[in-house]
Amino acid sequence: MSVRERVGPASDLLPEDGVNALYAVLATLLAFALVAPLAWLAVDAAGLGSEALDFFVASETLAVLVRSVALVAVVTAGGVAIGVPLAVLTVQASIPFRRFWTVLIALPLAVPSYLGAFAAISAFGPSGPLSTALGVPLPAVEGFAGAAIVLTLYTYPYIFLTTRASLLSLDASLVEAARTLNCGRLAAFRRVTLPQILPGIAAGALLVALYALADFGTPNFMNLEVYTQFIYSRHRAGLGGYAALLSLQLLAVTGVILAAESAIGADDSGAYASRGNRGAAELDLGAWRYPAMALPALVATAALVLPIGIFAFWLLRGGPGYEFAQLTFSWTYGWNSVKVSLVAAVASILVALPIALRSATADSKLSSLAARVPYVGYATPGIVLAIALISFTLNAAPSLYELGRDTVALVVFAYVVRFMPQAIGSIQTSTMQVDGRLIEAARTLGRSRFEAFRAVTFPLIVPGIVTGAALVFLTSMKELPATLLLRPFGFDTLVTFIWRAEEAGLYGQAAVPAFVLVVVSGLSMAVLLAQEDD
Amino acid sequence: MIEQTVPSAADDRVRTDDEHDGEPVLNLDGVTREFGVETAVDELSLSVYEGELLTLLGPSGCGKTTTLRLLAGLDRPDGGTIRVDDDIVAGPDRFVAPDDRDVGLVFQSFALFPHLTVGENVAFGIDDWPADEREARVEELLDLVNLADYREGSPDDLSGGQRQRVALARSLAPEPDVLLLDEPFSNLDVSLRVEMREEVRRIIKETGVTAVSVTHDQEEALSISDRVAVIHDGSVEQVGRPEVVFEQPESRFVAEFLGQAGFVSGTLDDGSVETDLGTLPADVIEGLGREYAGARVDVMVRPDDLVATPADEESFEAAADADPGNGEIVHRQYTGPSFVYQVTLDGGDHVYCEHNHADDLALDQRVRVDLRVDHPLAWFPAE
Amino acid sequence: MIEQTVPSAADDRVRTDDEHDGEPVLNLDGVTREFGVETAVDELSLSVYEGELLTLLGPSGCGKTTTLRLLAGLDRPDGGTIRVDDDIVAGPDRFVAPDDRDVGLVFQSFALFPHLTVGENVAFGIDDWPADEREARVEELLDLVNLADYREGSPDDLSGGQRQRVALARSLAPEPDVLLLDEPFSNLDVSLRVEMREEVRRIIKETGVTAVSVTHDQEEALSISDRVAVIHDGSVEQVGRPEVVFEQPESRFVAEFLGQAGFVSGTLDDGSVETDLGTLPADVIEGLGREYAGARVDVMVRPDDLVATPADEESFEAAADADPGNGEIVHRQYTGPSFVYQVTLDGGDHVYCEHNHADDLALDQRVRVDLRVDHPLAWFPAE
Amino acid sequence: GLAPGSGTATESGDGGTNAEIPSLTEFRGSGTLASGRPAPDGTSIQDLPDLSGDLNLYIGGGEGGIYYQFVEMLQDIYPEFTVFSSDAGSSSLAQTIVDEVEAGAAQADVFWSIDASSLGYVANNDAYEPLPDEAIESVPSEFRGDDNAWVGVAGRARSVPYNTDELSESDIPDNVADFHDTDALQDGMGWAPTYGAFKSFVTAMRLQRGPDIAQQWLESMQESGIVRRGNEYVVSQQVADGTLSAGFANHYYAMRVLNQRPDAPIDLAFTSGDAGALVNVAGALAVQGTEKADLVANFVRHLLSAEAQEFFATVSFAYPMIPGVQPVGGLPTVDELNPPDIDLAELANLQPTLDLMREAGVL
Ligand SMILES: Nc1ncnc2c1ncn2[C@@H]1O[C@H](COP(=O)(O)OP(=O)(O)OP(=O)(O)O)[C@@H](O)[C@H]1O
Ligand SMILES: Nc1ncnc2c1ncn2[C@@H]1O[C@H](COP(=O)(O)OP(=O)(O)OP(=O)(O)O)[C@@H](O)[C@H]1O
Ligand SMILES: [Mg+2]
Ligand SMILES: [Mg+2]
Repeated sequence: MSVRERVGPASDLLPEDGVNALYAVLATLLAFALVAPLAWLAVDAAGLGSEALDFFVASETLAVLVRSVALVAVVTAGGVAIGVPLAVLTVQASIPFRRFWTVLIALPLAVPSYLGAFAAISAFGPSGPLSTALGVPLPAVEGFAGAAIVLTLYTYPYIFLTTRASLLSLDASLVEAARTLNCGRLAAFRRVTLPQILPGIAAGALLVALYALADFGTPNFMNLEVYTQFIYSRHRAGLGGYAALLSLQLLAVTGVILAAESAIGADDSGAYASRGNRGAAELDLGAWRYPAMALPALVATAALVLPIGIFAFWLLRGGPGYEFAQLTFSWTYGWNSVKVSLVAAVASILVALPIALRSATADSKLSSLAARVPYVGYATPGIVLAIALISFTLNAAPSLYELGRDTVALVVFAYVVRFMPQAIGSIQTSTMQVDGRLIEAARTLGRSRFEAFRAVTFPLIVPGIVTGAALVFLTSMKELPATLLLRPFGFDTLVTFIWRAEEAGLYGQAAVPAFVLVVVSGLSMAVLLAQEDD
Repeated sequence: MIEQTVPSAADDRVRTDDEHDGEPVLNLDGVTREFGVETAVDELSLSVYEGELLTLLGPSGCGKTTTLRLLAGLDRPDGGTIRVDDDIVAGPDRFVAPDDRDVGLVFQSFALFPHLTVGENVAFGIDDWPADEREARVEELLDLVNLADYREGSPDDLSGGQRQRVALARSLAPEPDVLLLDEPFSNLDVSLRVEMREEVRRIIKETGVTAVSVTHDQEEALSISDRVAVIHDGSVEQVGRPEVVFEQPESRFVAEFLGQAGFVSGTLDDGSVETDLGTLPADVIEGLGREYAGARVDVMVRPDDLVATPADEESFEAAADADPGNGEIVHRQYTGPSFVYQVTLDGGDHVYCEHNHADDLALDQRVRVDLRVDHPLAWFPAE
Repeated sequence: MIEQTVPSAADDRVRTDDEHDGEPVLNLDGVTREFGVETAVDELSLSVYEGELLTLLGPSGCGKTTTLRLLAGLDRPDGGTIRVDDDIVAGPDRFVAPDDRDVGLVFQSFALFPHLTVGENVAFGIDDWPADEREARVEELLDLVNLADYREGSPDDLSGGQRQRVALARSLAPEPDVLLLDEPFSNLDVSLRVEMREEVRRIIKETGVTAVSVTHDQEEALSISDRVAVIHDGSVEQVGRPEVVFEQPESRFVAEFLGQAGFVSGTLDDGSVETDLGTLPADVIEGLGREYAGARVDVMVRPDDLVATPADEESFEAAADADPGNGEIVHRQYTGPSFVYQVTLDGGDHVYCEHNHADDLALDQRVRVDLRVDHPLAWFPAE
Repeated sequence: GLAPGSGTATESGDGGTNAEIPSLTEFRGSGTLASGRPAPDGTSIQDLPDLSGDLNLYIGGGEGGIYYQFVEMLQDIYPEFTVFSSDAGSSSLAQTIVDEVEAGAAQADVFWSIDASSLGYVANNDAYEPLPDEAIESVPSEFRGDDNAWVGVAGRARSVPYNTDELSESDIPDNVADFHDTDALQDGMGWAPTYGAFKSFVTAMRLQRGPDIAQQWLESMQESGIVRRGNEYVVSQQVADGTLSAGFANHYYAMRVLNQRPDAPIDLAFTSGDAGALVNVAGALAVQGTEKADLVANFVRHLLSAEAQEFFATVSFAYPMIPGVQPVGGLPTVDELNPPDIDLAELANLQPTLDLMREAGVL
């Protein structure tokens, strides 16, 4: 008697119990296979024995816990505060150059947040170039506030993109109904639109929260000791067991966040069918549409123009580096980035589709678990994942490892493990918005379960798939720690090059690849988003 | 309403369900479907025979749509079995998927594919036909539903009635063995509705399709169906040919649901019943034999069975032959061709009289209502 | 169909639109709405007066829903102006948002909020009322639509008719000044429909609400409306009181749309028209004066204006007084209370005759059709 | 010795090369610091055997980026020689190497780390092949691993940049322990405690003197009015500007300042034998299981050649590891430095350091 039985995608998508169970088991196995390497952590941690417990409740461990959770909370709230209004503005309002803004606003996702952090640190501060240029001393950006600001700026696009997808499939007649019931624009938004897009917002917020939890670079630059720093320093100190233990603790926090999200997102509120009466819910801003452009412009300036500007400034003016050293930039780095990211995006969609469909169409605990388990991979810091992956494959199947080092297979696998959950969320949300009667109609018109999926469900969830692919692509483009450790010899990408330049103090030389990264990502975004238009 | 506890007229009738000698194409046997505490379909049994058009008629929420969904295989019964051509398609341990049933369904909510054009929607069920035949079929059907010009448009841009027509065309295209239609004409204007239902009937007859349609419109049910099944609270209350169901309702519910029905009550006494409409001899009342002597009965009178004439003005009342009338008009409804007057008889019973629109009687006017029938009247034990 | 090029009956009539002396509450003046090449609403002008219930009646796709959307402010006209209480709410350079219009709308597709319960849906428009009044109001309205038990349920779990009733209750709750109803009863069974429309009418009258309703059901339009506006291809073809529109249609379109209309043709000659139904004196034909002498006219006859009697059997044909009849039954439709026979007259004209169900004539039977009217007949210039 | 600007092709001598060797200037940076330097002493690439074959190289981050350039130069010199490299954080690579070796699936032949602790980690886990004595004997023993496990190829020294207008070298005590008591240094110093190298410096102090003394020292320094800056480049800049009179920083930051502003009044002082004189090194080792031990040894010899050392000294301002090559800016040569006697590999254990720094309130 759940809503889904009626309007959610027909649960009879898989009518025979046998097939049903088989499918559930397969999806679950797949989900677990993806995170299996992480089980290695438990083996590592087990070596600690009883010390583990003391360590668990030590005051410094608790302090890190509190700090990490606070950072997650603030960044998530900030992401919602920026992402949702921007989505509404670009989907429903008539601001000029909508498409341009849409691409631009999504782009910060392609900028590695540590670059942003680095630029922010360098640009601000009483003696930074911005202060010099403006002639007023600006405060330094660092610590908790600094990390929160930077992380928010580079993660809000998650919420922007998922909210946008929800808004696109919103049934416009519902807002109209609210308006005729004397709701003003705001009230209609609050009372009708918001509850409908809540699952979308929650899906994005989940990604933001887990990103904030798992990010290493930003807190590192901002000198904020959160889980990742803590794990890293233990790890460096050769305390692998403690590092593993902390990683497990981090995964426990992940579990709590997942549970919180499922309380919002997987509640039946996600199952709203939309009649697909698209595009009519216009938010008419009148003359306000020009000033309204200030919001996306401001965000884009802070998140894109600032870092690229800082790097360009160093390129032209000479940074705090060794100006004689030269790293040779090659366009193949760009091509390599695009190549692995595309493969990862396609692979992620292939893996995410069955899991997401399964959990969107069935009410079984198993399938919703299968959809959530992979988030563990996403929440795992890249470095931890890479190390776990290396020890796992080395111990379980060294030849597999060697194959991985000869090809990009390990890198792609790591991308899939880390980023595929992004696709699960968006595919799941859009699948739940497909009116189950459409699938039923296809079935009564003689289409098998699979054909009905191909002819009806699939075309209707394309926006979700595209969003998912875009998320995976963009985040793969910028992934650093796992790429560094898992790529074959001699395989460089834009980010590894940026990293090298930056590590070497050749900040100016990071400007070109950073710019290329943003442009290439922007172009691919434009291509992806173009497919959403019928 | 406890009906039939006293044996009534109905028992003497031929069971219309037995009129068919062929094997049923569709058979529902004790089918039940529950939603939580709500029993949408309650031990419903029904047979549909080859080539016939059976209409499910019943009040909103009585389980019509649910029954169709069970037949189509979109929902599983909680109990009972469904057979198609004698094969069990849904039962305790068998369930045949919708696409393996060759059953077409027109959805009450249309369920058009928003990502396809109107033409592609219609072609959806016949995509395995050769391209030219398919094209021709789509064109034919769009012509049929007067939407040839909208072929390339999106269903989102259509009006309510246009969507309904596309849904109809889409389900007709593959000529399924069994066609289920859920309120297929509810958004169509009267002329289009007549046109469409004639067409559906023609297609059904020509292709030998068996059809089950749902409607809330009793005129539609009576005029196009081979048989009508009146559903009440999830089970079949009466099933039979339209005339039988209309003229010989087996329960007060059926009587009232199929059209405005008035009742006059009285006690069978000495071969006749004394009512507000005067003395009715028992033999104008269907199957009311002597054996019921002394029973209090309600005799059903339809609007067309009665004629109301203005009573003489009160000023004439004194006159010896002045007719004081036997009731008063309490409501009048204009329907175009006719007026339907609701009259409260002096004894308290309510009846309806249908008159040509030319006979314009005023509200509150006193009238004399006379019975003018040439067919036996139905009766029910008094409540 | 070129009508009215020859002056016709219609010109002599009182323009029913002038019957109102008050200021209109709603006024549409030359309103146009185009979707690409399609003109959904085409220079439509219409006034709606305080407290009245006006019904838009017209074929599927004629622009009824679009007109309501324009009135509600959900869509902007491409031309013309819309006034509410003499204030322009939509015009070349003014547009008032829907929430500032105090206009309620029942959507053809219901548009219930899936994230709210049935009760919350109904309460949506009155959330600024004090809690206890709101509760009471919701209860009252759910009782009204027979859904009190479903208050805590989700609209997704309702049947089609139940959803429609929730939509109706939701729009009635805030008692808007102007209520727009788009096919509000299309999914309801007849008794519920009658009940609901009586109720809507009562509310409208009691609260002095002005209402515009859309229906495809001409009987509904005629029976509940104060005035009916017949829409054709995006503009008003005729507007007036139900009887006037039904009995004195100004165009053949209106005549045919409002009910089965047959036409017999002939030439006015010597004060009478010779038709397949015999000689009709000009004075039974509305406003057909001598000035039209020599004009070829089509006289409209409604099913209830005609009586068909079986012609004598062919075997009797030889007999001198045997009646060979004047037509043949080509179609018969059972509607419950009556049969409607379609007769092709010997001259080739088609007419419909409505008979009590007791008069059961067979298909293909020869009949004599006689005119039996006491009101003037409408006519149109022959096509 | 090599004469600046000489070079070009030479006849093959014994063990010499027939490859085209670029002139020394090609190996030098082009700034003021690089000009007018004496020709470096040491083995020239010319005198080393040719490199040929493929080499898989794990190369750590940090200045590793700059070292890349040198690897590219080598590949240009020897067309038969190809390096397949993979760069990542040194400690991650160290861990990877150990894991790989344990699983018998070593991927790399050489590990070029930018810090000694990573080298130490690999060494302590027995994942190395000892380097031949001849290859590394030119490097002072403090900068070589036990058992020839690894060899330093470039160093970075902790130093005390000071403003030459305000202080003279004699104002700087010989021992960091005395800084907070020194009048000249009151209220004029700066540090960047969040910077990794500073943490290593405190770690060294902790290892040498114990955590309590290290913590006390940090507290005393704060009492003496030391100010905090975001990174050591800023500290060095501000010393040059006169905003600070002295500070704690890696030596090369002052070089970078000087490189941009040759007249800046900044110079470096070094303490002696304590954490303040810590020299951390980038170094190389042969990964256990490599089938190219000879090539690796030869490669390492190239890294220690006069040209390579000149390159590291002038391009990345690193401390050369052979006495024959001068560091830039008139700094003492590597054998004149007096680094503390600690195992560089232990610098990796950062956590106790972070704890005491936090206790002391500097983090
Ligand atoms: N958004 C739209 N885009 C394009 N055409 C449209 C759109 N909305 C309506 N139309 C067209 O305008 C015409 C009028 O539509 P409207 O919905 O007003 O009809 P209607 O009178 O309500 O019909 P029905 O009784 O079938 O609901 C139709 O032909 C329809 O196809
Ligand atoms: N998925 C569901 N969950 C809960 N209750 C349901 C569900 N589907 C139907 N019902 C209930 O079952 C009953 C029968 O519903 P059904 O849709 O079959 O009615 P119907 O006869 O088609 O009515 P209508 O003429 O109004 O469309 C209704 O009371 C409805 O509320
Ligand atoms: Mg229904
Ligand atoms: Mg409509």
